Amino acid sequence: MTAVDFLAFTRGPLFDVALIIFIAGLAIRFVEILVLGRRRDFSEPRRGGFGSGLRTMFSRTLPETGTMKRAPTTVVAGWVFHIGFLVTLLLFVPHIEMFQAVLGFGWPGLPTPIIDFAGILAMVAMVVVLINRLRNPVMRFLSGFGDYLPWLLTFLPLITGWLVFHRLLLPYPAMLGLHILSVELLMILFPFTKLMHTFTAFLARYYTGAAFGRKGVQS
Amino acid sequence: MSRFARPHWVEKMSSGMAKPLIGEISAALDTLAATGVAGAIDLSGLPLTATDRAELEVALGSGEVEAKVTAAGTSEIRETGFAGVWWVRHFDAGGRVLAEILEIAFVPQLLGAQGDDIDAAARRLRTELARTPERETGRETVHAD
Amino acid sequence: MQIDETTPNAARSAASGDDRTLGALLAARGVSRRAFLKYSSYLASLLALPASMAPAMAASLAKAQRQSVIWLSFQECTGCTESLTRSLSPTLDDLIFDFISLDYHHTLQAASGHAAEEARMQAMEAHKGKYIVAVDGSVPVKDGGIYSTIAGMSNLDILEETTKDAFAVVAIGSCAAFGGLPLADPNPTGAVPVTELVTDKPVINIPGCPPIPEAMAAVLAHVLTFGILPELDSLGRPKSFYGESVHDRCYRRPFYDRGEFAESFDDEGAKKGWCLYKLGCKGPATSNACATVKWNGGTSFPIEAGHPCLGCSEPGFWDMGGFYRALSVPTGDVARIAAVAAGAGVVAGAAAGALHRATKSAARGKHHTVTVEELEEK
Amino acid sequence: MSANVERAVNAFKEQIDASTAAFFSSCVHCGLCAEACLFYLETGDPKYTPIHKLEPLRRVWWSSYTLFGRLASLIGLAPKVTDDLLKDWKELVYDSCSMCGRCSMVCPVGNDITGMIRKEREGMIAAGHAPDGLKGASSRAIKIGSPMGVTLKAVKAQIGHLEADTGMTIPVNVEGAEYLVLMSSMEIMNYPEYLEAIARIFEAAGASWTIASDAFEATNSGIQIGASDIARELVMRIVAAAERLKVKTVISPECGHAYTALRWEGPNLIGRPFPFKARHILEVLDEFRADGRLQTEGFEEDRLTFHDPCQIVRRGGVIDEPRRLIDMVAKDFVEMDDNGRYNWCCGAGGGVSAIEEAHDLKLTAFLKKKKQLDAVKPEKLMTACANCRIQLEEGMEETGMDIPVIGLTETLAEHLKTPETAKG
Repeated sequence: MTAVDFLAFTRGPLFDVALIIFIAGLAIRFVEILVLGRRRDFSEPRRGGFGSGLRTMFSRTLPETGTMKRAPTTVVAGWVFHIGFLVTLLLFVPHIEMFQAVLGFGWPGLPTPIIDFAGILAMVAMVVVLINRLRNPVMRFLSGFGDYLPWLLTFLPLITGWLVFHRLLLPYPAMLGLHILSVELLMILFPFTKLMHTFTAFLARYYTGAAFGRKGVQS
Repeated sequence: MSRFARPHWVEKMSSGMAKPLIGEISAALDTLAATGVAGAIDLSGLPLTATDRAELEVALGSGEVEAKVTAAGTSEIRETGFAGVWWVRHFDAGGRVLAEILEIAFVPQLLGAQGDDIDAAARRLRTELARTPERETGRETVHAD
Repeated sequence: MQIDETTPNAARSAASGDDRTLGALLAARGVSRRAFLKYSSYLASLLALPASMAPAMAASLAKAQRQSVIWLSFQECTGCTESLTRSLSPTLDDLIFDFISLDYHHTLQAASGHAAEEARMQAMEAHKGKYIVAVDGSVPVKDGGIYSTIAGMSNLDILEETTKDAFAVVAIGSCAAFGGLPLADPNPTGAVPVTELVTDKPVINIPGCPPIPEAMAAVLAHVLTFGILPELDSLGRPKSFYGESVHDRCYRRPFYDRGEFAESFDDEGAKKGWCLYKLGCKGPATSNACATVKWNGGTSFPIEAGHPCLGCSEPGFWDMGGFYRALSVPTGDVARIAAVAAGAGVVAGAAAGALHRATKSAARGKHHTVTVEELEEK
Repeated sequence: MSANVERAVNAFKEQIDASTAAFFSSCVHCGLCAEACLFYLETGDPKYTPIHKLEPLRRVWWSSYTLFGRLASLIGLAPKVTDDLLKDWKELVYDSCSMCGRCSMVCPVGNDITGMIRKEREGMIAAGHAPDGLKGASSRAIKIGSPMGVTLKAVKAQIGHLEADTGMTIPVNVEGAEYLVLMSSMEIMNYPEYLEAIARIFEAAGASWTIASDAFEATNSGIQIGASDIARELVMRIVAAAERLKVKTVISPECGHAYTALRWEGPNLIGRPFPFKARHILEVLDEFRADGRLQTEGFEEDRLTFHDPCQIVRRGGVIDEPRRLIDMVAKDFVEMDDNGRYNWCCGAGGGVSAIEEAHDLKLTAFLKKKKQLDAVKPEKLMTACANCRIQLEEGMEETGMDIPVIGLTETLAEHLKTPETAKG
């Protein structure tokens, strides 16, 4: 198999398979949560929970000041990683072209030097995150295979993508194939790992925000 | 002039490549002076911007010799301000730059008459002398040989 | 050895045992040694050899004998030959044909029929172990190779017979190098590239549809000068021409970096010469020298003419999911696949959810009331 | 699977809902909940990380309520809940969690971890793996009427003393009264000034109120131990009395979990909305204040701070009311660093105060509050929860601090405008 055959395979059949597993897996996990339902709350609310829930979906993105002081590494590295990763994923023009193909719509991208910088930030932050996980007593205590695997699954697309972009290590088609392969691995394992938080965190934030909100507490 | 066509704003930027190039020329010139061994740097293979090129030209300056060779298109040979450093540009018949070379030599290769050409010339001249006065073209003469 | 008016020049010179050196031959053609030196400088530059090697190269070439070349055309369109015969600038364009003794090329040679095949056999005999076989076109192997025959012989048999005593094989063009169009899905003739068939001889691939003529000339010059093949990449391509991607050397690359892309062939971006990535440019995945050597005597290359690179010098370029589909875009019908997967996922999720709800109802049904009496016991 | 484990798993299955599933799906093990938990912060032991306390519940969610988990358990790959696991988790679920809800406030993915602990306790108690102290409290609550064993007789005795001392009449079982006043056992036993304060304030406000002889106890051990069956019975007593006496509002006293039990869990435990309002005393007092029915005179001269009881503030939503009331009577009020919805627990909520084995742990947890107090150095510490008050007093005694702890309601009563001055 030549590098170009490999690239054609990863852009073609393998992507289709990964996409099916990713989308169907996401839908299964999301729907099975929603279908489980919640009991009606008979208590007299102080105010509506809906608005608070929506607000919490976004407000939890910023840490409470005490948390920031006690765990700055976790907060800052986590933040930098998420921003860097999302910028790289969502605002790199070739990626947008891919989204356009799947979703049917696209959006404007950013110049590649910015993407390059964001990608490097994300990778550096990921290394910090990993070191933090290995050193912080709580995180080390909590962590297992289910935490280190998603780290690797997330890091591989970043590093291979960066290598493709800078044409390092391997010829472009081979490296691009590896990059796409790493993304496909991520997509395939996504629904089975804590990577699901990408989507369910908003659901979780809504539930908690709404529950606190109806008690009159902005969370 | 470069093989690397780029938007004009890129051409306006300096890559800083001129400086290491001059270092390389200097080393080759030292070698030439010490051992008589000539050297050459192929500029056409380097992604110089117009600005880089201008920097290089300013740094090298111009010297005493300028020559034009007409062989399979023209070639332009200029001595730079540093004796022994020659700027050689080969053009094809259409005027496109085929190659651009900095030669560090006593005399650029192309300028000197070539041994085989001299042999052929000598033979031709002998034949000319031995022949009737009618002049014929060089090509036919050689064919007749 | 019969020589008649129909024998082509090259074949005639080979057959007549013309053992003059290239230098002598060129001089006879009125090409001065200066011109020759200049040409060598150009070739050295193309081959990315040190500029100081040009004189040695010229000297070496001058002493060399003409290289006997047998050119086999199989499943091809003659575009490669066209490309080669249009090579270089007017004053230099013949040089490549002076380097070689083209002993067989059924499009160019005057001879036909038995005489033509005769010339091939003679050259093979005369230059046993020294001749180069140039191949353009892929070789059909399905159904015993019946889909392309010459003089009653299948391409496969001709290739086998001709390469047996060759010094090296040069696969010219993407068809010969990688199978090209004939191999494209569904490959009805069972076309295969030369590399898959010739395993006991060195094979140089000079892919492209067509390949850059200078690449061919420079590779031959390399063989003649050094007696060995130039450095090749993992796909058997000379690194000096295929070492960099079209994208890396593209004059539109800065637009890519700035995020400025043409969205269609007639939009403002296209007019401003912005990057053609979104229009399907395969430049980033294509190793070739188009952006530097260019075409038609250095006039232009496809991207300069406003069309995305098709990636024609890469294997399988016909089947890369469409010429106008961006490289990062999956080749399958992903929007439909995603929709179907989402639908199936929702159904499966709802079914799983129903299962979970049943479990929960069952748990409620089995609820065992917690009483203080039992707390006191436990 | 033993019967105990089976009951625990069954209870977990009953409790898990869409929100639980969303929470477990979202946890990324970032460890930030530990940084919000005073049991972890003061001990430094990672096992006290809040999300870790939910492992038994998480296992049941994964193996029963996810398609992939179900498939995994079919081939024996899903980790199981065992009796040993539950036994090991008893300390984590009860002793080291005061259900203060601070982790739920800071979790970046928005998990209501405390809410899940509440659910998990249902399974723990179903399997019998609850601390003896809480079991005893629940038993006394059901059988005697109060977790501390306070009988109606004791309440009546206190009423008698009060009436004798003040000359006021304490209304008992008055049908048609506007407010039904509840008390916590601790108030009856340790802080009789609460009832006196209520009597004086309500008299001044001209509000009609009553105590119910069959529902004077506000606390709900069922909520703390995590047994809805028990909690329901205890709430039902209050609902029955309120409906019988046709009151408009039932007032939860200065007690944290009692408010959660009545206001937020109560209607759900009985499966219908209340026909009356459930309010915290501070909410009612703030309404009096707004209506001008609560007027005070004079100020506390001491530097004073307020300890937010978690269940009233963070998990109850009564945040601004205490501050507005304090402003009426305090000149030198200073907030602690983290206050309101981000307060730190006293260390003994959620039933921890009733767990003997947790005695040392709750005093270690108090050190968080001590640091907060040391930072603002108040001369008086005000709160609005009898349980907090006891823990604060005990904690300060242990650590050699000497700051008087006062209740907000009683302080308001002390500054109540006398009827004469009020008229003038």
